[in-house]
Amino acid sequence: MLNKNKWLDYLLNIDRRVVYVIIFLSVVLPFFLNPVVDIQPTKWVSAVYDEMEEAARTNKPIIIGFDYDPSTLAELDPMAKALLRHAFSRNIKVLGLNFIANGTSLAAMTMDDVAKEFGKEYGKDYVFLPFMPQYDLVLLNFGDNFRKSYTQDFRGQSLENIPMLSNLQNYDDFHMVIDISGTKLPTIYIMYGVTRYHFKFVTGCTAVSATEYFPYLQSGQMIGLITGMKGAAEYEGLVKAKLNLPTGDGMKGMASQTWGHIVIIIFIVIGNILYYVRRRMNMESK
Amino acid sequence: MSHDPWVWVAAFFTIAIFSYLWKENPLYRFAEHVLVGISVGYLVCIDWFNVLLPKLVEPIMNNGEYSLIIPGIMAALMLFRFSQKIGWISFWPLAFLIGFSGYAIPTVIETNMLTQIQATVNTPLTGGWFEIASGLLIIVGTLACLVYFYFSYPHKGVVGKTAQFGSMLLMISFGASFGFTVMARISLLIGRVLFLLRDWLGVVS
Amino acid sequence: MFFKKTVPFIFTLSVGVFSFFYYFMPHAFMQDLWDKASQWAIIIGGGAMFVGVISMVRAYYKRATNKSDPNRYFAVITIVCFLAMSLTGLITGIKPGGLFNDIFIGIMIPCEATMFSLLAFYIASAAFRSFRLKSFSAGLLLFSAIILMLAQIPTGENISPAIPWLKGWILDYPNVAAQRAILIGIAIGSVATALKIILGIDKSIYAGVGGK
Amino acid sequence: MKNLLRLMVILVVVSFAFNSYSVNTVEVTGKDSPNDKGEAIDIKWITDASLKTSATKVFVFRKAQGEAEYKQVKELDITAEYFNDKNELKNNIPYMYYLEFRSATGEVVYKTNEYGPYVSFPQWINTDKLPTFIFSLVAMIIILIFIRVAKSGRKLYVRPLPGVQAIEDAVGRATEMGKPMIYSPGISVISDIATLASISILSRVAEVVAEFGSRLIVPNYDPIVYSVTDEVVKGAYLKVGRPDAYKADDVYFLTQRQFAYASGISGLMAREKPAANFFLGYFMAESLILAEAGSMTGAIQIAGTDSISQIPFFIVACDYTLIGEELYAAATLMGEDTRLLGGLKGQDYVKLVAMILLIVLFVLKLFGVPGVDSILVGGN
Repeated sequence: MLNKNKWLDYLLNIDRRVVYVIIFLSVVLPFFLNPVVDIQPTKWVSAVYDEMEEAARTNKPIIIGFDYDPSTLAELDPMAKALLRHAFSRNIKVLGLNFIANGTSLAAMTMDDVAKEFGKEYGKDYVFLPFMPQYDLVLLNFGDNFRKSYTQDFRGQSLENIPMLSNLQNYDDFHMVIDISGTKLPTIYIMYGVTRYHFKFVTGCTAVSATEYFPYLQSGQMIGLITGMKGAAEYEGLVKAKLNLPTGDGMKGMASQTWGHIVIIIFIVIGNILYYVRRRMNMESK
Repeated sequence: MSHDPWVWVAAFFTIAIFSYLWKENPLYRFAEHVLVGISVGYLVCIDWFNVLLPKLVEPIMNNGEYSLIIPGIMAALMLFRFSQKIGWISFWPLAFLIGFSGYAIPTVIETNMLTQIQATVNTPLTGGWFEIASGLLIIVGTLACLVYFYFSYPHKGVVGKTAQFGSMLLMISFGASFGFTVMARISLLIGRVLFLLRDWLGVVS
Repeated sequence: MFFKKTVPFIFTLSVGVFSFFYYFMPHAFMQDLWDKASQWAIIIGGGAMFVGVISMVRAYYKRATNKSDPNRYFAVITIVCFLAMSLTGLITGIKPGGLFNDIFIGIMIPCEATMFSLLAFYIASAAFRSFRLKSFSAGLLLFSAIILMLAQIPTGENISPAIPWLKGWILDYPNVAAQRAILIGIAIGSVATALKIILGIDKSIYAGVGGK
Repeated sequence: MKNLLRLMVILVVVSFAFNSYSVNTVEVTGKDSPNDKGEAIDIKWITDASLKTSATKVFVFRKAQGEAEYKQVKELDITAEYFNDKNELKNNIPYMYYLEFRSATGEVVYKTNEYGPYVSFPQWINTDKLPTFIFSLVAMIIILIFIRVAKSGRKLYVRPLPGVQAIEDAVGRATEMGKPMIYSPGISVISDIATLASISILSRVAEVVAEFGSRLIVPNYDPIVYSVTDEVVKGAYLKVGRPDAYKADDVYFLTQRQFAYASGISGLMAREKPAANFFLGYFMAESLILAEAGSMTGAIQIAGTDSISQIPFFIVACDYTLIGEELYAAATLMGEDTRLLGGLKGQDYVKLVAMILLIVLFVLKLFGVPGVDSILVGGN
């Protein structure tokens, strides 16, 4: 009896580094196994895909807000790339915005990388506007004319010399607005943009903040939601199935994601069982 | 293995930060302090090239928009915050900026309150009994959760039961958020592992 | 007293009242005033970013010059890195492809991204050692958490198609009700906060002046 | 609006009757964009089905009445049937419009007649925002009334919370056991309501601690918050008449780096083996590290935060968690901060108005009253 007790104590107080090694391996090993993961898209991700196709049909550009910094890069960059690949493959023009100073270069890089894959030209097929503080005011002014807040693009060119922008003024000229962020910015887009100018709005968020956005989906203030790396994988899956484009980092991570979740669930279950067995033993011995 | 020296630098810093899991050590401290310095330096440059140069300096120098000197001076006044004697001067520009929260009042009321109440009222109650019950759950559930956060009436009787129901819905929602958070944290680790294995070591494609 | 309290109060009050009414009054007169004010606000906001920078550099400078601090050399590293990064950017520019961008990719991304990836380890350790079914609430929470975690991976679908369905239902119905109530609560809270700031009832926003 | 539609239908029918040789007639209607600053005209048309196949683009041309030449103001996709013209348009000047439908090769497939004149003018009041205006006023008035009432010192009812009992029990148990307590006021700044609430609760906890001579450790994240918590704890000892028992080293500034703060407290817990931990205030990702380290020491843990995404971790790793506004309510019950009390009560009554509004509208909708589904945010 006592022995068993000791053993339980040992397990319950196991060195945290053992746990660390297990979770690390569960994420690393699947990369070498190359399993095929099949993912069903959720309805809110499919809604984004359909809306993008609609943009291609109406031949209108879209706005993507790249509002993430390196801390959420792993979750949001695959999503940004999947969306850009879809847009560029369907010849949709993209205007990039940024309100998170620490992520400015990331957004510029991501846009350039994907544009290169599809032979798209800066200034004609996509433009990136620079970082701006006071995002609420910038988003409000955008409804009238974005030139009120912006005088040049990220590369320092005057807006007048950029061919893509010549016919564009405000939200009306874009088919939809997508904001990719782990911060509160999607809510700001809804408050200062959607409430006043009623454009179609989609959020790509980190999984941490996902639950907060469902009321906006139900009320129609938001028409689609892509959540974290899994959401990116769903989108990549859709684009592959329908347009036969290669999948990206979102899909690549899904096998590791699977094992990570399973390990955590097992940890919670075993941890609780051990805890209760231990407690019962304590009560009995008393 | 990568031949790009910057990838090696990135790998070094990745491992340096991971070493913290073993225990706090000088390597981790080094990486942490480098990060603070570089990210603040980064901020300075982005702010200068994206905001101050095109919105303040160039319009004044090239287009002669001299009225912009006023906000320029106000921006400079912000920096008096660190002065013991005349720190109060920094209140002026700050007071100007926070005044804009006046716009937030109707915005918040319309976006997060009226639109949400309207959407709750408009919840479609059509289809089979299950769809109708689910729709009713949104309406009754929203009310129940609001009752839970209502502090001017004791939680007794019907009100107490309603609040209890609300708290159950809150727990279910928090559980979903919990599950999502687990997913998010693992994704972040996957991102770094993918960098180490693919971009640095090149052992996976 | 007049310059310290009354002037800022008048600033906040007038901008606050004006921007409140701007929401309901679209006339060009209001719009032009708003355009001017918001242009100024963006510039002042750009200047405000330097406040954070200076406060950080001051704190690290203090540590670096404090001879009794055993970690003072780390603070020196921070200041050197700050200067190096600022100078690189100001001299070479911030366009992709330059040295500035290389440092961003080579140092800033891996440090920050790895820092947050540590949370995966912490959550695993906490899952094993401290997430307990201590109460009915915690049980309900963990149940819905496990459903969600399973539904997010193909395993859930393989166990039963009911798992992804249940996840969708939880998110679209109970979750909407709960989050909506929270949203409404936060909305009312922020109205109260904004109101108190504009009317000068709450002055804590000015705390910390003088570098203390 | 209805009349306008009727007129349009009649116009279309009439034009069909007279121009039977041209199936492609496209009628253009225009009017001043409503509820705006002016300088905008709404142009609407219905594209004939046959044009949708033959043309790919619509070009909008405009001239001010009296001007000789039309100018192109917009190029649109063929699917568009609405254009909000804000293109360097001036108020109070009559404008004429016509449209051109062009094929992919740029050939003009169809050209409409000239329409107009349309005049744009500004509106002082946005009538669509009336419900928002009324509700904003109601909310602000209720909040202001309660701030006043609370300041006057009148007692206001706040329902008893189990969380308050939990905090008091935890303090009591720690005192009995003669072990220390650790109190973290969160990682936010002093202007945050969560921090204020935490400090208010701290004032009560510190009083009990001072009275019974137990030990309370308060590691701080923010230097300004530190100076306040220090005052509060010192004040509590003074209040019970034992200023000499106050140990200045137990309330201290730890660090302002998130993870370093968490590991600092984790180390402290491992060393001191506290009987109770309090995490009350605003927390971010470090909540997990704190709650885990604390639960490993076997201490009673009470958490409370308004940071929604961290609440789940506290619930599963702590013995009691104050969720969101419960933190503020507990603070008003335990401390004497009238600012918090006024705010809480004011918000409570606005919430009550919201609940009543929700119920009334829902009942009206059940009875089939028309217009209920767009009464609050109907017009755009």
